Amino acid sequence: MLELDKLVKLVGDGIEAVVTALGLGPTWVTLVQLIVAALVVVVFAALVVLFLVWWERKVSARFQMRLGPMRVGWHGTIQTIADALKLLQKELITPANVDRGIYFWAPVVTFVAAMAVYVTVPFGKGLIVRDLNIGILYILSITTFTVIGLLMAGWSSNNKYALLGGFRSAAQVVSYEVPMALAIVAVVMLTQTLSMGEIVSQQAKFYQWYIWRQPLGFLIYLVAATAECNRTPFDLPEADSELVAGFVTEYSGMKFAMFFLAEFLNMFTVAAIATTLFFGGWNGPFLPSWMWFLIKTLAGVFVLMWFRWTYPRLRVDQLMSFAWKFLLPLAFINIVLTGLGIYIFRP
Amino acid sequence: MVSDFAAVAVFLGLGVGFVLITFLLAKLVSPSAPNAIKNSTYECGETPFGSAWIQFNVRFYIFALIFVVFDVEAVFLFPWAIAYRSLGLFAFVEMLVFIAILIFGLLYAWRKGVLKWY
Amino acid sequence: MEGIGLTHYLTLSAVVFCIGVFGMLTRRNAVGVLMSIELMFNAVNITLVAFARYVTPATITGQVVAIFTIAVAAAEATVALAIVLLIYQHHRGIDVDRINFMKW
Amino acid sequence: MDTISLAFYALAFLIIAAAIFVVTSKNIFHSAIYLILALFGVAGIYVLLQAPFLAAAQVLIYVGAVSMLMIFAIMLTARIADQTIRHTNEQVPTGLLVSLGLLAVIVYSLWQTPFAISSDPMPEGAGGTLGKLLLTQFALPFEIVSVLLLGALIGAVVIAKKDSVRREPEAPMTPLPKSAEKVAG
Repeated sequence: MLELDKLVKLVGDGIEAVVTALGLGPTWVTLVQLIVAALVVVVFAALVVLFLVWWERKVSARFQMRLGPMRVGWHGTIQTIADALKLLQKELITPANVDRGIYFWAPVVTFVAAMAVYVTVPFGKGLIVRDLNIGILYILSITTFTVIGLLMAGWSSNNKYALLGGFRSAAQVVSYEVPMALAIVAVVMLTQTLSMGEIVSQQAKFYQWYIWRQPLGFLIYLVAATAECNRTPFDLPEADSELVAGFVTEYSGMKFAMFFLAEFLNMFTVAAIATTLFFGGWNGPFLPSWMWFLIKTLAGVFVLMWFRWTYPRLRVDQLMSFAWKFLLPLAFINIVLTGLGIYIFRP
Repeated sequence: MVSDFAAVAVFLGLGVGFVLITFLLAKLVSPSAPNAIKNSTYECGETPFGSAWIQFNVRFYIFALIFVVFDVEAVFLFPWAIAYRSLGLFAFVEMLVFIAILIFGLLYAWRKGVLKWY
Repeated sequence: MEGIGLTHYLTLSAVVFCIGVFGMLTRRNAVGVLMSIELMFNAVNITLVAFARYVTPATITGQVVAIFTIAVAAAEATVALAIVLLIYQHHRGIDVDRINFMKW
Repeated sequence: MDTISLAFYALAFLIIAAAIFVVTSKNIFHSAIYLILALFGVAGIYVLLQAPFLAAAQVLIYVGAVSMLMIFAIMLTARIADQTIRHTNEQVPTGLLVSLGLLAVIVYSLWQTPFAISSDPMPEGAGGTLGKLLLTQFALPFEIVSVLLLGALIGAVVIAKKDSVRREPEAPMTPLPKSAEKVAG
């Protein structure tokens, strides 16, 4: 009853009727439908980020036996909206020595890379914009633009902290990208497809969740994903005490907000991918599918927050050795084990 | 199939549009009073000297070099992973050889000490 | 002439290739030269994939060769950029016009 | 004009414009960014040619790895502040002549050649067919790629390793600007 796929279909048909009535062809129908879908996703992304920022503050406060934001709205619920409005009014300072063009486009690239992922994230039954046949690989490849965005920001700022932060960040993200991709390879060996929609439909029953067959893969993914979103204990790129604010040092107001938005969106993305690959996506009993997706994904985000308030920050050398000397060999072992397992238990 | 990717184009276009509109909005409502001190590069309150565009530590670079090799390998693993079940033992052995050769490279880099940060 | 055909893709490839050739001949910075070479690699890859699509669509061998090209290009870039770094550290510059110490 | 043609011309324009900027931009970092744009456009062309897997591989390897490596290399080597030095050598007229001549020859022969266009359907799915081909018909090249990558890895390690490089005395720091001295004094 609360399934949204009927509503989506209704809206889609409505758009089709309106556009056709205007005397335009099927290409235009698809285009308008896609634009509406993209708008919905942008709004959803903004809402998710607003919620996550508030939640992060609340969770961190609870971990430290504080209350967190309490003043604006019930238990500070609209605190983030107030913060967003404040950020909107802040002066957009463009320092004199920056490389203007690249300085301007860096937040755009970072945000668009974070948002474009949602083309193929299955939010629920029938709630996927397009089930691309290279699904998970598309997500991996489009997120590489995040690295480019932060390198652009670090370089163009003409600031030593920003530059060092940007390059540390890039080195870290790419180091953990390899174990992450290899963990996903192990899952793909089981699924035999890259399409996110199909991967979800293969895990209809609880015991079919790929976490049961890929526990090691999931752990590798979890650690690598935490590092990918630059979260503590892997938050070296913006280690406040060493690097001021890393690659965002010279950004202010809305431009800063875009990096912030992208970061929280990435957090949601990695949790959503974990949900889809390992925890059966939107499959679940009783509740509507999109609700299951949100519950599982937010639980994943909560784990990321939990990490942040539990572990101290790693040193940069530990960070690199951990990726290359521990996670990468482990990911290879996982692939070999998966291969053996499939070969032995083949039906 | 190709038409699926129209969605990607729409998302990219709309994403850029969203950011630009937000910036424009911010530009309209926010004050703008630049001055030389405000626009100077932030360096913890000190007067910045020199350019930040100086040479950088080689360590980042070596990790990037190794990364390229393993990134290519990961991309090669994806088609193998999709086709793996339908190909059987031969594919498995073939991939073991592929991975083993690259693990040898990793061990080499390890022994040579380039995976060390210091 | 209906729609876009093989020749269109090949023409695009030719244009990109020639831009790459121009850059390779005229760039002074070694990294710039490498970028031009990457452009040429990509032009060739467009050709391969276009042939795979239009001439041998049943056996997509062109795509296989293209993925090998990508791997080779990545390996080439890795070694070339390492060499660039080494030259820079020894000679404080990567101006290809001045890198002539292998001449004798 | 149908959508595919429109997409092709848009992508072709993007690629060619970006490629021209790559080879002509004065700032080498800008060249790198334009190169990324051009490579992304090429990925779009792969999608039009029904090779989505290759498009993803292109973005992952070229944009995510090779371009990033180039940016790192620029970082390590270029003194970008020296934008005043010429970025091209004296071969510009010759280079222009050579590349335009080459272009004319290639394009002329392209439009003269009758290609054996086949209308067989492309195999469905992304990567699966490619995987089978890689592991059966192209098994040997596939293994050789791993050897090649090993070679590249060892080569890069040997060349770029720290103690293989003779440490030269650091260039002297840029002198403090006048204003800074005043503040310091």
